[in-house]
Amino acid sequence: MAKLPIYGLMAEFDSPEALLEAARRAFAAGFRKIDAYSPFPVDGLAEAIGFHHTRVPLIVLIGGIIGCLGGFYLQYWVAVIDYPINIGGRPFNSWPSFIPVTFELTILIASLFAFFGVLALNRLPMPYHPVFNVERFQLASRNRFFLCIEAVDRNFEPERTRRFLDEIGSLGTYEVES
Amino acid sequence: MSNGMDPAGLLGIAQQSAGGREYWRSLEELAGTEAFKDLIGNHLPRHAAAFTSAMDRREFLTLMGASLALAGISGCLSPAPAPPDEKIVPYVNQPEALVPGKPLYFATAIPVEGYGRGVLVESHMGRPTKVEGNPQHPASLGATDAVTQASVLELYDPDRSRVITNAGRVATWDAFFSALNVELESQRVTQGAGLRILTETVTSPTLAAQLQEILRIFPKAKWHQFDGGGGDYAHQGARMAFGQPFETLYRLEEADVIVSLDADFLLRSPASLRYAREFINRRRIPGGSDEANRLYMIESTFSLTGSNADHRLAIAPSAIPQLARTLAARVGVQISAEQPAISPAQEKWLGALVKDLQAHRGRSAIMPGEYQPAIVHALAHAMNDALGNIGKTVFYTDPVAVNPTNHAESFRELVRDLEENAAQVLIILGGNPAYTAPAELDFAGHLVTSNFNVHLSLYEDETSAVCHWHIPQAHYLESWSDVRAYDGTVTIMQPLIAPLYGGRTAHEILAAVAGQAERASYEIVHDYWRGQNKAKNFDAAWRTALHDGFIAGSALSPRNVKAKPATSFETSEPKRASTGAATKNPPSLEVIYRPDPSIIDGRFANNGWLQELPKPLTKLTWDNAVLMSPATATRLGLTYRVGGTGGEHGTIYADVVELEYDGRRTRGPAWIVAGHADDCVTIHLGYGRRRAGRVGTNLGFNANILRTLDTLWHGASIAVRKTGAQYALACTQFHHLMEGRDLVRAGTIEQYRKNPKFLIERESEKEAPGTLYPGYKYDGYAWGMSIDVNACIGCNACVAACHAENNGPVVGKQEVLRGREMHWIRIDRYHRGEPSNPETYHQPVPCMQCENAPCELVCPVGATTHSQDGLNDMVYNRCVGTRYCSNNCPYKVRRFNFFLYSDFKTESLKPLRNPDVTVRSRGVMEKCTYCVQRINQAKIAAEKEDRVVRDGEIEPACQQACPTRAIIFGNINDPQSRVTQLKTQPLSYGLLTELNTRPRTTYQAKLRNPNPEIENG
Amino acid sequence: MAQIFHPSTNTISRVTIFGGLILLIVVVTGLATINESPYITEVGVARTQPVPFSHKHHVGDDGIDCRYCHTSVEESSFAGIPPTKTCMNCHTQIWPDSPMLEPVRESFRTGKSIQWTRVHNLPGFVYFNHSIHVHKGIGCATCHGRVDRMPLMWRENTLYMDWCLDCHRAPERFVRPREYVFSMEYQAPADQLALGQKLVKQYRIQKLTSCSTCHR
Amino acid sequence: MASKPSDPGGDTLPLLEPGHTFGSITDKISSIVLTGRTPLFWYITFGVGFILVLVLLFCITALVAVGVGLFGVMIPVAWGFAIVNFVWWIGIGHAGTLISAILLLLRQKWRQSINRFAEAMTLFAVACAGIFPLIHLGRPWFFYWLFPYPSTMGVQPQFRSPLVWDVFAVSTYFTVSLLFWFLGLIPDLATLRDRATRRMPRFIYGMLAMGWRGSAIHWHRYEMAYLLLAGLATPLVVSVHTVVSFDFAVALVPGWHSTIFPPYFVAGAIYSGFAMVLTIAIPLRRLYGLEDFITLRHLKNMAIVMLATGMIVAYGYLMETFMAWYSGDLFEKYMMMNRMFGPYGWMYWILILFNILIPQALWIRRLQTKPWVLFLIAIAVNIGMWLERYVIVVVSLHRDFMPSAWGMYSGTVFDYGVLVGTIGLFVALLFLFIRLLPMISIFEMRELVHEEEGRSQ
Repeated sequence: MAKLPIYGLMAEFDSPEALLEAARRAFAAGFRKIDAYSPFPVDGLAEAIGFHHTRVPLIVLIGGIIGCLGGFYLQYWVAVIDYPINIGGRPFNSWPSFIPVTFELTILIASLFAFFGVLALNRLPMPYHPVFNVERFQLASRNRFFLCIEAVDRNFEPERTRRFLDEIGSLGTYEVES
Repeated sequence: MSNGMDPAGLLGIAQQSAGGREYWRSLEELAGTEAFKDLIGNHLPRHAAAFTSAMDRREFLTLMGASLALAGISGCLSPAPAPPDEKIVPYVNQPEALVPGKPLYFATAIPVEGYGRGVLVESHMGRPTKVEGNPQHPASLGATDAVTQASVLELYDPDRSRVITNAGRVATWDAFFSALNVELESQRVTQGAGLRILTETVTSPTLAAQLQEILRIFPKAKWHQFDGGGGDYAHQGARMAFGQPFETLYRLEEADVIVSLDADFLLRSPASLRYAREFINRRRIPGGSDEANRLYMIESTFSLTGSNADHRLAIAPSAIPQLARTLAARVGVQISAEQPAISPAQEKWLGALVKDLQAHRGRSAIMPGEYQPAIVHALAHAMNDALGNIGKTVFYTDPVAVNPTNHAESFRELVRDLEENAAQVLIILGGNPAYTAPAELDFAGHLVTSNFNVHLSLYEDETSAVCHWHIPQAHYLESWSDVRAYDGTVTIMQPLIAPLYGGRTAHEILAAVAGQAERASYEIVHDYWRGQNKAKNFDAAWRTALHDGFIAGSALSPRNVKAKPATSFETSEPKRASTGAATKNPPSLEVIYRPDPSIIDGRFANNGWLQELPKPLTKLTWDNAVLMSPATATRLGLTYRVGGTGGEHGTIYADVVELEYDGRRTRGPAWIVAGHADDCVTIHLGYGRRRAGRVGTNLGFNANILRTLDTLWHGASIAVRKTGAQYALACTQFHHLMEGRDLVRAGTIEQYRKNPKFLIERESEKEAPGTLYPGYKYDGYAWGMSIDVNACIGCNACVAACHAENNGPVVGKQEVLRGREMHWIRIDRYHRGEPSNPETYHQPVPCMQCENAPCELVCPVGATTHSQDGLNDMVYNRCVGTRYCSNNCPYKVRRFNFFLYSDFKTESLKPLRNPDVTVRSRGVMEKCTYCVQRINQAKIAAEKEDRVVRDGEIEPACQQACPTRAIIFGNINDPQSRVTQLKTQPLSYGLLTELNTRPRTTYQAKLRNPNPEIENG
Repeated sequence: MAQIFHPSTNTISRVTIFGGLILLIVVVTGLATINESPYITEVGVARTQPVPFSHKHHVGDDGIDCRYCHTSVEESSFAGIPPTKTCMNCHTQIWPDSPMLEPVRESFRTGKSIQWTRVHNLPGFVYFNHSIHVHKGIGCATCHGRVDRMPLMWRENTLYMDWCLDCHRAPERFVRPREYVFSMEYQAPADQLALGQKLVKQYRIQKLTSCSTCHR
Repeated sequence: MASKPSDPGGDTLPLLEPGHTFGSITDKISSIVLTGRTPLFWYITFGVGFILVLVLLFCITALVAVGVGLFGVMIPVAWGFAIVNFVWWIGIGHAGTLISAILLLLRQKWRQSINRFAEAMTLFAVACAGIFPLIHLGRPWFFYWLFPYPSTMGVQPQFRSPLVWDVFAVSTYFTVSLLFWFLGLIPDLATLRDRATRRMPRFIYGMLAMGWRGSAIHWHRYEMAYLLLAGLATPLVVSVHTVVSFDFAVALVPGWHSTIFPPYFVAGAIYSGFAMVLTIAIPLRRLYGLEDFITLRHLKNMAIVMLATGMIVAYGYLMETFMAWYSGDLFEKYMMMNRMFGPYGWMYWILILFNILIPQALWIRRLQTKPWVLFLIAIAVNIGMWLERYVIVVVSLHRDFMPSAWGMYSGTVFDYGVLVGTIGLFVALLFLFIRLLPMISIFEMRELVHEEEGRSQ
């Protein structure tokens, strides 16, 4: 996309309720390219800005299945296919003995998928981000709540948007330069 | 693997050994290392300072294990292929008979206390590595004892003396010879009045001839005999009874009732291996014999034989002659002296015994103990005569020992001559009198009076230290010589290897005395027999003799004898030392001295294998102790404490007592032995050595300090004081109760006759343990073993043999104290009944080779797995050392290398290693493999002939050594094999089968044959 | 607050993450390759010897049978390294004074062995038996390669355990008729498997993969 | 302490002392890390820990150089301190995961101020535990043979062995705990990044925070992932000590071969874990003045959990004894008698005292809120649980089936050296963590504040 002069406009709030309310209204006003920032997870905030379903569970499920099947096959291959050898008179495929490792690998792979999955979906790591340009934003990790309408939004129009943000109770509205 | 050696090859060896050098080089080439060559060259012996800290000793003891570079030093050290530039060193001229990589077997004999035992020695590329029994030899019958097994370690012992010394300085043979000649010149004048020769018991015909020759040259010279073990009461007894010093032989296979008057014939006899076999052959039930024999033992200390007796009477040593007299009277020997009354208990016992004897006239045997006074021997002869046993179970031949004399008197005379300065030239051939002789004589002190004395011995020992000259003796595996067995059978001893340390034989010394310095023993022996030989073709005869390991028909023929009336001798009391009045406080007891079961009179003190061998009954290692009965211990207020480390399988803290006899004192730990006679203590000789070598020096305490010539074996009134100190003894099995577990199943023959299955009708067998898993099919071979507890006498031969065959390391006392000894097969000893007179069981426990092996299941790296033959393989090089397998082994037969126990440094020990067995490194588990190396060799041999392995073709080391054939190995898939037959017998049972381990090693239950009259009522 | 990081860090951080993964894979496979390479296995590396003895010449050109020198190969675990005497049998006549052979003559004079560099060397805990392999129809060349084409001896195979197992698991792929065991020219027929299975039956060859077959 | 609870021990005890705002909490907690000066007691404790770490390193070097024989292990007792310590440490680790994962699933708010350092504790405990299986090997340098990898030997691990299960369980446990812990840290790292004034901390925390900016959508995915990880960690934590118990239950040694082991081991693990959390939390809240966040309510709840798990453990002991008698099995019976009255009997009775009797004091509500009482009980339980493992491992082995092979075991200086060494390592790591990272989860505390406000309005 064409390089825009600014990344967007950011409004500051002092309570999760205020932010939630503002987010709802911004969404209702037809803004779509918006994001809300809070020092702790606020229920319904994501939904308020139109984010409903996440693919994290699916990723974890896939990881689990890979771990489970792979884990068992590894042991089966070792004990039955690669070098079948009589261990204490037990059958080559003593599947009950293979359960613990299968289980552990299921957990392991699933967890790895969960962790790296969420990072990937969140596009992290991303040490640099335009929002950090806003001086007050460092309070986003303390006790302040921010709503950012990005310049790429169809309805974004600097002056009007700024006025809109002030209307919905922004304690201060800042330009986020990109 | 019988004597697989053809005369041609043998001749080859003979020639080489005569010349020596080539043979030797082949060895050197094989080891191919600088260090090894050094060792061979004349270098000053490295006199190691006596190790102070225990850790050092352990460090050094790792030396006493053994391995050759070829046997894989890289062993478990590196998983990668061996270093890039390893050298491979071929012969220059390859000996005819030798196929690289294949062992050869040569027949010779090991002289133990003068008497010979036929052996076959396994030789790898010129290195003797293992000694086996010679099946054709009457004194061996294919079996060996622990000492024989360990003798090969003695051969390579780096502590053996390596150079001739004169007053401690290195000298040469020529220097010695000239010095000797100077003395002999002066002796010639006096016809050798000042010449004395001191030997141990001599049976060698060649040596005898040489001695006669010398006595001819020097008519006034004297030949003395003193044997650390001997005492020679047997011959005196015979003299008493028959007027001649006959040798007494027994044919135990013919005896239904055996009465042993303190005769430990299963362990301490030149014929022990044969006697053990004959004794047990009559007890194999169900076996050939219908009637089992019955053994009555009358003794003071608890001997191995006693532990195998059906009835034991433990009485003080002083009481034995009296009891013998009483017994003699009861069996119809003319006894004039009136019989003192005896206790009702003994009365009952004796009554039953006499009845039994009378019932078996001509089928019984009275055996007097080697250490009993002559009178007891004489009485025994009289009894055998009275019972008509002579010629049936008891035989007499001319003495095997040359010129049997009373060693005590002979030695006393020598010391007197030294005192009176009558003995100027003294030649000591073997033995170690400065240590073994009673301290009262101060032999060492008197030696200085003689102006020339020389000591020939394997080690620079206590005697060498006080002699002017010391000459390294050639080990029997390095020597040409000859020796007679208990029955007179002659073996011509041939060397397996040229003397490692340039040792000389007694023959060579005597030749020198006779003025022929450069005669090699090969010539001497060869010429002697050429002289003896009447037959035309001597060379053929000679070769056959060497090949067979004995001269056929050289056994002495029985003489028919008649005992003199007992009245002529029965009153003659054995001389007893006039000792300080028997005091009550401190309590004074009778004392019994006996050679140590493992190291005898100390001659094997530097032998790590024997030191670490648990003594048959006490299971002590590395120490001797003051043995006494529980009652006596209580009376003296002596106790013990089970150590917190090692505990029952390692450390026992015993009270130290001070012993005083005739003002001479020493201290030693007290050890309580169930079944020991009350009010007397037993002390084993051979310990407290001061110059034994790095292994044997300063172990235990020296009993010879207390001994006197009159009380060589028994003494009255020794004072025993509790000191309050405690001493840590290394004991491998202190817990001797079975805690109600049927590990050893025992009953009587009576019970068996009533119901042969009486021992296996137990809960554990009733419902066969089920399993979810389908069984594993073993088509082809399925190796198994059956051990007959009934036949095991607990002699330790199997333990030593296993150690020798499988390159077992020696870990040292400190590690045994921690419970870390490394024997792959152990002999568990259990007691039952009241402590004063318990029943004893010996149970050899190797790996059970379980089909459902618990150890395999838990190994994370698959280092122990099952083979197609159902063996429980242990792969050292895969082992990471979790030790989980050992925890999960119900039989606790696995052994772990907690430290680097095997020696990878000492060059002289490397040739000893069995090249077919990996030398285990630090951090790996190991265990009995059923001697898988032998199994594989047999299988390969069979495959190459496109046949199957024959039954009995494979003998594990333990089976091969066993004197009583208690261990049988074979293929349990073959219904005809002996092991299968045994396993189907009603007495066959498995250990802990309720755990569903399905052990391949099973046992035959123990059957006693008690006299009902004594047993019940 | 001002930005702590320059925009490029975003790319850098991601690159490092994936780069790390890739590096790991590279290192592991690299080590594996080195372990299989002649650097470790010495496969195909001709070893210098005190005497530059050429199997190519003696076997290939002169056509001397393996067993002339390696005498015990049929009866013992150890094939046998010829004693100096064996060399001298011929070399007293042929090249009796070639300088190249001086070490041999010296050894024969002094009785000091020639110290050959070992080429086929197993770890000490591996017990290999030549005689049984030869008896069961495994050709010399199967393991030692075309010795008749080696001027100086080198190792043809890794002697790694998995290499041994290859044959022990499926001997039919390698056995040959006994009469060809010592032949260098023998070519496996097109129907080796068929032949192999036949021979396996005929020679009663077992598939021995028990540990104690080689480790004791 | 600020609060005056009317009814001691009642649920009216607050999870968070009143008067805290988002800001105050954030500053209070992050200041511990960001403040320039380090308190003296930190240096002292860390110093001691560090010295003990040196002891540990010395012992390990000696063991590898000379041999595992430096330990007291022998035949029949081939496992000693090393395995005892291993089980003990793993057990301690469990409380962390339990608090952070299970209590999360159970929506227990009181977890929030203790889960962070409880998780850290897990990591460090597992790290300590991980040392032992390695150094007790006869040939530690071949440890990698326990992992499947393409080897020229063509040989792989033997997956029927509980030790292989251990390898997988413990390594999985460590990895998952690490991910879980780090995921929880990310938002707080962002906070530190924003609070930090000096350049270096800002850079480092910034890197670790990976540019976290608290976006609503991120939070949404984040919570989902966090929840799922908790869901995975919960069965994992149960499985880990189950597998550890298999090391014994699968073997046939009397005293090991018992079906009750898995549940009883897990309970024991949680028991000792909570004891350890208390042992750490009680001094810390005092030293760092965190009484407002780690309140008596937390201590009380943990005390109650300890009481509960303690009773399960007691039941375990009871059942073992009962089964030994009820089975009628000769070996089992003897094992029990020997455990109680044998040479090691005194240990058994001390452990009964420390694990069962002393903790009964927790029935008294007043004591549930007495920090120093809890502290002492926690210490007792820590020791008791160590002894329990000693009794299980050593006392079962020293007299099993063959009386001829019975023996005695005792630890050597190296056994003790490694034990204290790992304790030192644990302390050192913990204090490094306290100094460098927020020991209480800041963003979760903010949530708490928010909810408290919600309740108060």
